[in-house]
Amino acid sequence: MASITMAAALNQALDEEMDRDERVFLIGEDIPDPTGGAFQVTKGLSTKYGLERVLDSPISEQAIIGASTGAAMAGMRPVAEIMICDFLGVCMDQLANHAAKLRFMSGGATTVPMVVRTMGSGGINFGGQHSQMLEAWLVHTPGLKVCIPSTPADAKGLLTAAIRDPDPVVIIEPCVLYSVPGEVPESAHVIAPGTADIKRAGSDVTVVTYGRQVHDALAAAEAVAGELSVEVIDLRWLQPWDVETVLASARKTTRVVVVHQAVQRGGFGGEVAAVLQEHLFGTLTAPILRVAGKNTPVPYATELESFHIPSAEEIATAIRAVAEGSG
Amino acid sequence: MASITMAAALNQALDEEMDRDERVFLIGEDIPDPTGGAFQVTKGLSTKYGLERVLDSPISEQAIIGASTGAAMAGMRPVAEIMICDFLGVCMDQLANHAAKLRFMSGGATTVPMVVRTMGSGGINFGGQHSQMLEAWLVHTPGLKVCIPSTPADAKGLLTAAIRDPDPVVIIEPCVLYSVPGEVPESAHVIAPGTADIKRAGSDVTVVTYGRQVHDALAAAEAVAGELSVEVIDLRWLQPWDVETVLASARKTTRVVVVHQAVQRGGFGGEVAAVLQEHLFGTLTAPILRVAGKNTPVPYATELESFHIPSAEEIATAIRAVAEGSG
Amino acid sequence: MSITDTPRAQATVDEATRLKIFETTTLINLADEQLRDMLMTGKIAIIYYSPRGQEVLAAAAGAAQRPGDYSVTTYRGLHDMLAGGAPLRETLSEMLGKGNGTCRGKGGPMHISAPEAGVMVTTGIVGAGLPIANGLALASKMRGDGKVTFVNFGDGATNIGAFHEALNMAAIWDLPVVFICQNNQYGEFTPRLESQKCENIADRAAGYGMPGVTVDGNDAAETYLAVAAAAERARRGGGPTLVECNTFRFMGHYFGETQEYMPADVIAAAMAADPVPRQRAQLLELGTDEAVLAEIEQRVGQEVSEAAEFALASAPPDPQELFDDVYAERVSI
Amino acid sequence: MSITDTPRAQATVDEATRLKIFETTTLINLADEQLRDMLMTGKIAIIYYSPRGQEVLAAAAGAAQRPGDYSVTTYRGLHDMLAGGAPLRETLSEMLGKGNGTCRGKGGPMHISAPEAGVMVTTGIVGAGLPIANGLALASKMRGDGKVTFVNFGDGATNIGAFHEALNMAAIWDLPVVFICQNNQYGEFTPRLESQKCENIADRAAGYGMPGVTVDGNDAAETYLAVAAAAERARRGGGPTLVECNTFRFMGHYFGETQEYMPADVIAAAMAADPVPRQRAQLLELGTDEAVLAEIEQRVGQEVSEAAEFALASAPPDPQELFDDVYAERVSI
Ligand SMILES: Cc1ncc(C[n+]2csc(CCOP(=O)(O)OP(=O)(O)O)c2C)c(N)n1
Ligand SMILES: Cc1ncc(C[n+]2csc(CCOP(=O)(O)OP(=O)(O)O)c2C)c(N)n1
Ligand SMILES: [Mg+2]
Ligand SMILES: [Mg+2]
Repeated sequence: MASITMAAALNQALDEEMDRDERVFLIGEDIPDPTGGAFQVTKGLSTKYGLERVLDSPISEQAIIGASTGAAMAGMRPVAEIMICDFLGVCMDQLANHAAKLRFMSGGATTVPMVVRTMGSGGINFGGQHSQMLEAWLVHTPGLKVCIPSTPADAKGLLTAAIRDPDPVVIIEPCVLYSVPGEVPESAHVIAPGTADIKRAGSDVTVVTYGRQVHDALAAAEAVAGELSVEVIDLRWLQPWDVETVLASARKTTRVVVVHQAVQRGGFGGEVAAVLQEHLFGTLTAPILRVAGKNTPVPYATELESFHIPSAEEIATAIRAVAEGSG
Repeated sequence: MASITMAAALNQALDEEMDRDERVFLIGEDIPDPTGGAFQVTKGLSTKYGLERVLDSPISEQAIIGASTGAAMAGMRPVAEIMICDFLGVCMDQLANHAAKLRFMSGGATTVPMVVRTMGSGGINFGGQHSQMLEAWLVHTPGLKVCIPSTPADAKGLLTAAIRDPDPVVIIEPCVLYSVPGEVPESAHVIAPGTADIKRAGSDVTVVTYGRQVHDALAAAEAVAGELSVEVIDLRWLQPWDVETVLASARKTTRVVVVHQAVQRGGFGGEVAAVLQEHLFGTLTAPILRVAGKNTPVPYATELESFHIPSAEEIATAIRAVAEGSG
Repeated sequence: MSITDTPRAQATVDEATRLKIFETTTLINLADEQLRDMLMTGKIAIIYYSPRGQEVLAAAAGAAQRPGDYSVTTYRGLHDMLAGGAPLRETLSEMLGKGNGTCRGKGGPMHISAPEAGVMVTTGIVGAGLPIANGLALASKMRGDGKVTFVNFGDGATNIGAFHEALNMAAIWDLPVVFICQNNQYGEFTPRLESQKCENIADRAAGYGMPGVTVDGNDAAETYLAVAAAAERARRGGGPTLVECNTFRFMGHYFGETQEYMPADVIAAAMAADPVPRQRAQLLELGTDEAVLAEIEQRVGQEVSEAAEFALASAPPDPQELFDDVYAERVSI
Repeated sequence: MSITDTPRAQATVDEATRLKIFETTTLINLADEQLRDMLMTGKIAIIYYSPRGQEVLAAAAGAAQRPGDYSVTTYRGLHDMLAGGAPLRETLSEMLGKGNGTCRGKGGPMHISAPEAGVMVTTGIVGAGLPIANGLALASKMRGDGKVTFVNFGDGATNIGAFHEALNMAAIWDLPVVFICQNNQYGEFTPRLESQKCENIADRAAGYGMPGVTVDGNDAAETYLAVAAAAERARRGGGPTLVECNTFRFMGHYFGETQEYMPADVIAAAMAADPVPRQRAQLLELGTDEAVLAEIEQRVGQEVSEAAEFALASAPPDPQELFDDVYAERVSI
């Protein structure tokens, strides 16, 4: 296994899948060389596979999603790039009303095996319109599958699985993790939908999280390690999500903290908490706590933004609170 | 108090506010007379106030929301109609990235006092793209306020409050309730943001709901009345929502069922359950149950759609289940 | 290009094609009549956007399609679906929400798909079919399969963002798409010229560097020739065309609405120019035997009533099918 | 209209206006230089979309604005903000995320608002400012306050749906808006003609029934006259205009990027035609005294360095301010 960055791991997954299956192609804004995408994830691929398979789109996100949807219905395997997650706002109709629903509305007569790659920002002073995590909109849209990686290996495994999946999958790639290196399997690596990963085993408290916050949760677990044994579950897939793995952990620890970067109100953490309290009534020894983005737009200034985004300290505080049985 | 339909009550609110405040104007597709809107809610208003204040828009939802946002910033009080809630998909960027965030991103230098009226469909065989309840997307967008009426009087009170509110408010009007009559105060009626209404008092189980499902919850409460005393809380405002009223009721009954038409996964019910379990840990005698739309797109055929949408029977079953202390 | 000389155009279309268009027109016309009949007699209660008045244009455009070509339409799409070859019985079944419908009762009138006939997408979102049509065409271009995608939409749809993005993308990538704007003069209750200033919708094509033509959509030959030429160009790799077909909605926006917003003389003029009898008269004038037309009408009429009976008699879907087709794997809850 | 005869146009602009444009150009140019300087010396670390190369067009358009007029711009908007009259010190403070910035540190460079100067919206979403500009103009039209709204956007923005919807709506309602397309030939790393086929962007205006003009955006007088004429028309109730201003981005998309996707000769040609020295030379040629220009440069230079010091020395916002301005009422959590 080689140690490469998450951006390189994603690039590797695209490369391998384009090599393996000639139906796979990429479409997005500014993705060809020499730049290879706003965040260089597609670098080298237009040079290797040609501009016919790495399509540089106008700034037309509805057209990008539509073209991917139609091409997928016709048997291709498009991988669209929506440069930043916030831009889903301009193409939600194509994604949520069409890509997501066409299999169902056609009674299975048509299918939409496509992938949307989008960068999840935040924490880099990009301001209110370039910093949101919007997975909650997607998870609330039946027909879509959704995943978010936290490590280079997972990034490769999730993106490969997404490309091979028969349904539309959105993968949100956390920007701040693009440059973080990690060991990545050199050959094809597939992480099946709905499989979480226990990133740290523990027995006192379960932290359920995904994406960038996996690292904050691990830091928090380390910070409290002298007092408490914390299990950190990286969901990886949000839809479908691995209820069984989380339940098993929570039955063991009896205390759960759910963490994500998206704003708390209406976030995916509410869904997780609602499911867990239902299954574990009488088993838990503390309320399920959520640590999430504060209920405001994402601000620009570092002092404000770092307060808006959940921190390892806040996670540690929540871990201690549930360990004491209080909310 | 006169008994009028919800459509008439909404019309009355628009009329009174247009009369009271000349900054109030309407913008939307096909809203002028003679038709007065796809669902006739704006009927008569263009005749009374002129086409300068009841603007018939092209089929351009981004332009509708943008025009409302800009006009609001410049001191007007626009009331936009997005004909059907599902069409939010084509204008989420304008609504969520702009109208919702401009006060915050400008540090309060600019404000966006506008209203978006949109019809929440479902249950009328309109198919997958004309039947969704999408309040969860909105509640997850800080900067927006969100309300959903269940009666003509509430419709008038919520819409009036929305028009007078200094912030962008989205009101989702349940289609199947447009023609249902009810008593409505004849003079101005304002239901302040964040005030729920106990539609039926009870002591054994609390049902938290809103919109069309208020009626189903009342039917379920009636159906179980011989066995159980059910309190039905109509949230009316989803953002801000009346946590205090719900907590007080739940402390009393110790059992909660949350009901909405939107699909369960990622729906607003998860948020309610997450908040309640945190505040009421150790107080509740049963897990909080959710009764919501099944996790599929909305199907067309009556047999499928009525199974997709939560029914009074399912609510009654959940009420009985929490009363027995089981999930 | 503006409206061409109709009789001359008509004569350049061979008789087989003219009869094919006539037969499809008849099919659409009778199927539409059948549905309206069932609605008026209370046999069914569905939301229905009648294509009455727009039959000929769909039939003509359909005749320009080759087997395997793709098509995309809207809620007002019965004419396009049938012209594209969607199976009549299963299409009616789907409209009635039956388990043996093209979409097993899940889609309904606004979302008919019949991919075996190339009828790929029917959308209820104004303008949303255009970007998806590009994708179908992109697949054809990438594979070199020689297929053309025909996407139908209304005049009102030309004011929404998706139209703009789609035409621009199709133009720069020379996608094999024919954009067929069925200009029936109204979007819901708003006359076209209250929602846009351009004299002809086809004028917008220039901004995309794409040819645009305006034809009398109620004239079979003129429409056929324009769409066939656009399809030919697309198939050769020459890129997309915007074909604006002028026509009229006889039944208003949805079946049963008041139409009070339409001036009586405008409706009367449109009705007087009804394309269905006009096409029939043209055929007779060009020498087709009355008996040939009558045979088609009789045969198609039979087919339509049988299909209606089939649809009415079919069973609704099993509620448990709700959990199929959300994903490839069946879901629960 | 195509590019007019520059020297003649220049002469028709009075000296006061010419000097105003010169002063604004100088302000933009020095403020931009200041920011790049602070970035290169590591005094600040922000994402910065430099308007270098586009100063003159913004200054000229700004000179066509009257007090009270509204303007809307984008992430690449420093030039437009300053030309619109946004306060220099607070604008720089905001870019640096300080508590005394125009937006109290919440907006940042992509979201500067200075409503007291009419600078109403700065958006980071390509094309999204146009629909909102319509709303500002709609308010003016409804109130008859005689204001005009100027909305700035790039060439790449003309391919997104919001552009289309906004131009169409503005046209049918004769809204007092001037659509200023700053055609700097690239959207991020993609040359304009790889993303659209129209020869000039202004060609798209015809499809909306709106006048469209293309000018040399690097020529002060030509740009001023075109924008002023459009503003005059709008103010009189004559409706919107699309003004395409040809220009170039000297610093690429964001400051610090490699620019490797741009051919060296294209960059060199653009740099050789740098509008800032060109404008200065024109003024001298038309008889303005060198000393007058030098005084302006000196004075503005002083102002800019003081503003930079002010911004650098200012305090960041108090984290608790996060909860202000989400709604009119303060929120908690
Ligand atoms: C995005 C969106 N906005 C609004 C509607 C509501 N709506 C349905 S049909 C229609 C009119 C469409 O007019 P046109 O495109 O001319 O097609 P026609 O109905 O005349 O065939 C409208 C506004 C919709 N379905 N989708
Ligand atoms: C909807 C949307 N899509 C993509 C982006 C990413 N993006 C930021 S600037 C830009 C290029 C815009 O080009 P242009 O409109 O020509 O303006 P310029 O940067 O050249 O001034 C892109 C694609 C965005 N901000 N918003
Ligand atoms: Mg129409
Ligand atoms: Mg540009």
